[in-house]
Amino acid sequence: SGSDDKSADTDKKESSDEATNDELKGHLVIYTSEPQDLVTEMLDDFVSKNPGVTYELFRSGTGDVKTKLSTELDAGSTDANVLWFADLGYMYDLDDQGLIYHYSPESAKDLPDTYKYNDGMGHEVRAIYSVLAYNTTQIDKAPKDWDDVTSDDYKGSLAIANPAYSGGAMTTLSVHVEPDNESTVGWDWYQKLADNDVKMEQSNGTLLTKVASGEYKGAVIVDYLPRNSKNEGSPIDYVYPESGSVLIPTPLCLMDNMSDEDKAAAEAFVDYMFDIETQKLFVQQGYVPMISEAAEGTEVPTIDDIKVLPMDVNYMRENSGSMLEKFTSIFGAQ
Amino acid sequence: MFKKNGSNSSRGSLAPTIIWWVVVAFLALSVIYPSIRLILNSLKVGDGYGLDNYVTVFSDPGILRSMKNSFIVVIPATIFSTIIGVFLSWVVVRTNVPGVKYWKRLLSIPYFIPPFIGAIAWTFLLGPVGYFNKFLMNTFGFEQAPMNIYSLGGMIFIMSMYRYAVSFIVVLPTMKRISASVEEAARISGASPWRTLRDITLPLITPSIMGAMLLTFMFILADFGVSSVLGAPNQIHLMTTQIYYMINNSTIANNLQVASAYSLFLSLFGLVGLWVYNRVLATNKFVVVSGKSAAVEPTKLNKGPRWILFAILVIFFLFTTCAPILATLITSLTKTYGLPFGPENMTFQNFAQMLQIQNVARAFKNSLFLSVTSSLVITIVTMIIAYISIRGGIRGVKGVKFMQMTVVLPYAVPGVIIALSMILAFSQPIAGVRLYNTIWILLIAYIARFMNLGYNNISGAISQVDTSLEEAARISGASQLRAFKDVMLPLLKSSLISSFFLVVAPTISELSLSSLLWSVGNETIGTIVFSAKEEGRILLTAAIAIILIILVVFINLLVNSQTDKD
Amino acid sequence: MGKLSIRNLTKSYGDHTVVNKVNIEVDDSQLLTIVGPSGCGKTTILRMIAGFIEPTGGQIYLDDKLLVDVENRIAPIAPEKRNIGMVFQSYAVWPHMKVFDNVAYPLKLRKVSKDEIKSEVMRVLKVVHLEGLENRMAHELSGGQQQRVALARALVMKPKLLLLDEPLSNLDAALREEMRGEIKEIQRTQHITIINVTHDQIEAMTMSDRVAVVRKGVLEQFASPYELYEEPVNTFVARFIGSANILPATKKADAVRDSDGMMDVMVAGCYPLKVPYVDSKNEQGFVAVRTHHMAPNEASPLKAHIRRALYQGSQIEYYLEAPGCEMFRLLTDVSFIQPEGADIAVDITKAVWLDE
Amino acid sequence: MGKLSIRNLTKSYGDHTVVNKVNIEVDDSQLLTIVGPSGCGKTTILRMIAGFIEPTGGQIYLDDKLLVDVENRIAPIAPEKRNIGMVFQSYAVWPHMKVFDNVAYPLKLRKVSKDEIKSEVMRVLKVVHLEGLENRMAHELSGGQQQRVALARALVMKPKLLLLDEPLSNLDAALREEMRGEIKEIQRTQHITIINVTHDQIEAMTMSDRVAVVRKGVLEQFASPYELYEEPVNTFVARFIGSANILPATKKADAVRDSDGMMDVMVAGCYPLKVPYVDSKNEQGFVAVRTHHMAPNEASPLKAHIRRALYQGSQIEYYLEAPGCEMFRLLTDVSFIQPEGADIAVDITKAVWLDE
Ligand SMILES: Nc1ncnc2c1ncn2[C@@H]1O[C@H](COP(=O)(O)OP(=O)(O)OP(=O)(O)O)[C@@H](O)[C@H]1O
Ligand SMILES: Nc1ncnc2c1ncn2[C@@H]1O[C@H](COP(=O)(O)OP(=O)(O)OP(=O)(O)O)[C@@H](O)[C@H]1O
Ligand SMILES: [Mg+2]
Ligand SMILES: [Mg+2]
Repeated sequence: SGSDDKSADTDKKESSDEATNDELKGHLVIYTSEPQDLVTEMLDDFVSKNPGVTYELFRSGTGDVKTKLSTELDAGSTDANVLWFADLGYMYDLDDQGLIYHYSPESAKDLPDTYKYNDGMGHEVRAIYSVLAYNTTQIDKAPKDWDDVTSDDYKGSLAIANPAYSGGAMTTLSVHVEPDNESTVGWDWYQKLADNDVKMEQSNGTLLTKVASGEYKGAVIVDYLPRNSKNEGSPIDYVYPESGSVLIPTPLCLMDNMSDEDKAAAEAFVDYMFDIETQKLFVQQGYVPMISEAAEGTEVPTIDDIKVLPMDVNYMRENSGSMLEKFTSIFGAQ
Repeated sequence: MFKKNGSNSSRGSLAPTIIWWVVVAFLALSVIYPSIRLILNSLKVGDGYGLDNYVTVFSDPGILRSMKNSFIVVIPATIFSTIIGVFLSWVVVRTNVPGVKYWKRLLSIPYFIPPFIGAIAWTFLLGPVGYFNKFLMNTFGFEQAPMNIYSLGGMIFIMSMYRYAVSFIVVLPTMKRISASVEEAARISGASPWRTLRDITLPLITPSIMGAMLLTFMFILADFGVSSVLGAPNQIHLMTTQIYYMINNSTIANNLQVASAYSLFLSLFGLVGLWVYNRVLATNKFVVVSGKSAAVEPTKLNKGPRWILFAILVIFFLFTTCAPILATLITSLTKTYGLPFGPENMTFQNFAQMLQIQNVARAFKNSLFLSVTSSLVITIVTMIIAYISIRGGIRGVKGVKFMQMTVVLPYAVPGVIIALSMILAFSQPIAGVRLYNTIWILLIAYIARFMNLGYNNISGAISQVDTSLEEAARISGASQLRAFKDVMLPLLKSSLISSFFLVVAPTISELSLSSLLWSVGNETIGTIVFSAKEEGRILLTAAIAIILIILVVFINLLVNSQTDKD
Repeated sequence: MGKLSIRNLTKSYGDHTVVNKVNIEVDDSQLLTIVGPSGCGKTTILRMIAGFIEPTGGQIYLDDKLLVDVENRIAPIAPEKRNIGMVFQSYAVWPHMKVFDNVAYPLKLRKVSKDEIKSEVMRVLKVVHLEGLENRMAHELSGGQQQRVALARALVMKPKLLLLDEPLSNLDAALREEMRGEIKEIQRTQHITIINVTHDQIEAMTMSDRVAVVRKGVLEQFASPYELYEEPVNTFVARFIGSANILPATKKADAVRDSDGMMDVMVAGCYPLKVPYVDSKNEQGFVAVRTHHMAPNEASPLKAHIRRALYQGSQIEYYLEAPGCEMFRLLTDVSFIQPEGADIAVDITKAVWLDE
Repeated sequence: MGKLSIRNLTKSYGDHTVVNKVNIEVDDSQLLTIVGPSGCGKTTILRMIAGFIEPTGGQIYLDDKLLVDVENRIAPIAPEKRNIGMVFQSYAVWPHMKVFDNVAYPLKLRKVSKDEIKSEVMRVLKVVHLEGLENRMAHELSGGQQQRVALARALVMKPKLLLLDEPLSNLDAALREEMRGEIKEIQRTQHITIINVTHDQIEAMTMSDRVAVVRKGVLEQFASPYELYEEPVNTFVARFIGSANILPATKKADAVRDSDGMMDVMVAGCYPLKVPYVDSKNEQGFVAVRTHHMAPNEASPLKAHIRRALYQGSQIEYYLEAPGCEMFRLLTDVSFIQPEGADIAVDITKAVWLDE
């Protein structure tokens, strides 16, 4: 219907009162799995500062975004030029096919290597980690490390995300069983979980809900969810494991199909992400910022506070099939 | 074929033929072309084509296991739902149970509970810490929750409790049309009301029951909400969750193609059902609306059975409808999730929050538009196809069987795969027009996916009407089209309305198609729900669900009150 | 078995009373025929007896067992418990069953053995001339064939009471006559009480033990066919049964019975006639004259004008007009031929007096 | 307008031929009646004329316009284009419309103005005695009332050709007679050609210009009522029309015509009789005798035994048995009364010879 198209146009903000950068023109098409509110808020802010820029947004679950993108590529081409979702391996695949445009923003120069990939292929613009969450009405003694949740206290009432569905869980699995990694908990840990009748969910959202409701006493979950939930007053708390948390990569990448105009706009958008104001916005949402300064005065930790287990991307890319197979053989499936 | 004799117009109007080809063209665009793209895609191996993906489907133990699980769940759940639905519609239409008028509306409500919330609501009730289990544990002192719904049995139970409404909605109008005299003839032959139900009433609405059963079968087979929520904790995969798993799992080579192959295989089950269904419909055995009308008084039940039935309805209604909705309502009014519900933990803030979501108003508007439009289109298109395939006899009409298939089969294919075929078909401009990233692509996808709901519902109803009623109109001077409009249409009215609602409910909260095909300006409620659910914002999700239920039930009441004369 | 008694039976739809205080008693194994104009309430009465329509008032007893009594709020007996058979006016043949299964159904319910069902059904199908069609579906039958299925289904079950709602209306004369014989036969041999509704005069007169004449829901006369024919209570019955001619007549208020049991009346103001004495004070009234009790006679003072002449094969029926009278008919054999428009004079050989 | 001609019309269901090479010609504004036993194919013929059943063979022309011709693969004309009206045997009253709307429908399609529709519908409803019921729904009507709605709907539309499939079967005698008059009336005044199907002998004889007698899909005789009655072509027609008695008879193969145009035959081996001369070589055959052409006569050599006596009000019908004959009937007036079981002798006053 015509009216729908019109309202869509108003979304592609073309002018703004507080114009700051008039030269920048271009059109961004962002494919992302980030919460829609957050992305839209940022994009609107960005285009208001760069009135020459317009944008289109597609947001869905990681799997869906990937499906859409690869099907479009199968069908011929895609409009997407900014990618931002939680599948590092897939980004590498695209990079291998030469579809990714490498760009390193000035402001990310000092970022630790853990948070940037393959020489400008992509960057973390905020961080999320696999942590341990628990229901405070059911668990008196907070767990400290991964092994603590294999105790009898959690028998039949600990849950993890299923790595078959959740990219985050897959990463956690890979990091946990990587043989070269010294601090790894290894397959033993998973075997213990299996013996302890661990439950699985397809998404972190469900894990959060069920821990909050008390259906599960604890869960392995991405950090920002229990953080926000706890702030709202739910009987839930979380800990970063002492031996190290797992970073869930959610890189922001650019595609190599852009006109020069668009490219300039996309680069500016990446720069914008590392803006202190933008980083503060992430903090408000409960995320760990890339620029630690942004977290000052909040209970959100900084990347310096968090010990991260090292991750070997290549190991994950090469072995995910066999890891899943082994995982399935341990946990069985009905 | 036929020699021209005089002017063509004197030989009968062309209008029906034209309508038919318009429908065919529409289906070619919305179903056939995307299907071809999908089939090609499922045959794609590397840069060439082959059957490898299908081989994978039949050699992967995970896939085979999921098929087995699906059938363990789907078959009994279909049977139970159909039995419950048919029985309830009989009680409501053919007996004098107290409050008949209200039951018609009330008993169909579970259908309007969106699946993403339905399953969750049931876990609130029957989950390990659900109200019902807690109640049982408190009253009987069980150590553990006595009911485990995270099992195949749990899925069967909940799907039956939840999906009986499909057959209730389908069968009710056809049951209403049965002329009482055939039932009376059985009573006077010595059959009790129950026996009459078994020997006369049910066989007479066989097409409808079969349609309802086929529909329920496909509904449950295609279900994602209940099976993912209940299957996840103990890793029970059904076909749909298995396909979802494959789509998400890029570690499998060709994962999308294998998933497509698997989905296409799924749709074959619909083919078998359709074949049986057509064989049954091809007879004239179910004509009950004739040109001789008899006065109707409902089957009189004695006081005892009457109140027993009433009690059954009340308990059933409380359990299947009130309880889940109440659970959802309580959740939507909770301030802090995880704390006990009470005055201090109560708030309307979730509803307020919903209003703050960007574009939420537009999403509601879009969904309403998509839902109502697709329901109308589906109702009309399926009515045309069903009518022509049952009555036949229109010159220049070809390919009826094939069109039936295109209408019935897509439903068994998971939404994601349909979306995928839409992307394959429409992401590149066709003849300079690009539907992609407009609301039309969503509309086409909705229509393609949910067409089945209309078809199986309406064809049973058409087979009930005696041809002489239309003939009487023809002989009065009405063209075939006019006769259809003046005679068939009014007689089908209540079935058409139920078709409409069969489609409205799932489309208004549609999630899996939308999450791949939406674009800015074309958000749907589904995309908002999806996002909220992923974020674990269960309170917000519940609030949206409550609004959706109210919305659909409201539309239901509105439309039905306009047309409640019969 | 099978004594039916209907007391004050009433049925109203809103203000509209379609059956009004009807009283009928039918003895065991009698055949009662209900006749009356279309829409007078015949079907409604049958359906109340069967238990498909709840009466607004009155009682129905079968063999002294109360079937229904709304006024005293006694729960009615369910149709299937009444042991009544019925042929529906609309046939109500089950479209999803073959002819055989339609007819076999009442026996199946009675748990008759398979062999017996088969032989019994085939016998009845033969009776209604449907042998060879037992595997047809209802929609593959002609109207009359469907009606015969309905009849066969009722005949097969041997109930106490059999209700027949125009069971032969779509059959040809020969078949109809044969079916009448069959119905009479089972009435006699199986001692079944039968209530038959028909629009066929001959059927009503030849088959029935008793006839009930209904008009607008009211029972006008309830008597044997002979009585009804010879002593109709009013012009409606006289006209309806045997389609008598009704002519205006006058008599003295104190007309006396003569030695032959007759009295004098003046028909149409011009034709003096003796009719059987009736104890009535009325001066104005009517006489009912059968068409064959009129004969052409040039000497008669009753002059009439031929409006229409209908050739009926063996006889000719003349429609006549006379001053002050409604149209009346004269039946003669083919030897008396007159053109339409001619003026003739007629004699009345026999008539009865009617007050109203 | 409205000349119908049917040529070699055939309809088969599988092997089963229900209408077999029927040829019928009906002139403009004539009334043709089709009679025949139940299931002989009458409805099928009408439905082929209307265009609802596709014939297996043959042609139908209306006013020299070809309606259907399957053999030459000519596309049939759609029913609504044929300008034909029809009363369905199953009424086909639309259950979702009021009586008024049912009857008004054909006029609405013809875009008649609202006022005219109203006055016309009310007029026709009055004709069929349904005034006051115009706001009823079909299920609130009695069977006969529904049939009258169907009739009204056909009468209102004034087509070229009107097909009536037992349109009066559920009406009482008085109403039926009146409706017959109305049908005749519109045939005359509006010059409509009418095809009527009926099981009512009197209806067939009195109304029709031509009668078609059908047996098992085959047209046995197609003639005027008089001809049919006086000169039936075979025993089937004789028996079916006017229900004649059929008695076996013999004659000489070379029987000659006498001066009165008669010839000698021997009935039932014992009763010599003169019948109108027929040019036939057969020695064995039948005579058809009307019931009223038999009379009791003690002197007659034809002895018979009374099996059943049926009182019909004005007359008595006796069912008689004689050696070598099938059952036959005698109609006398009430002056001749004999008990069932008595032996009597009968005279034949008139008869015709039939070869088969
Ligand atoms: N679909 C069918 N398949 C086979 N036979 C059929 C079918 N429809 C009708 N017949 C047969 O065709 C014959 C003619 O049917 P039709 O309805 O024309 O009879 P009819 O003369 O109108 O009889 P009636 O007086 O009983 O109405 C019947 O014997 C009937 O059984
Ligand atoms: N539901 C109803 N509401 C109002 N009036 C009704 C209803 N059903 C029947 N009637 C009326 O009741 C009267 C009696 O109907 P019934 O069917 O008993 O007539 P009938 O004597 O069987 O007539 P027929 O000979 O035409 O079958 C009719 O005038 C009919 O219009
Ligand atoms: Mg009736
Ligand atoms: Mg017929």
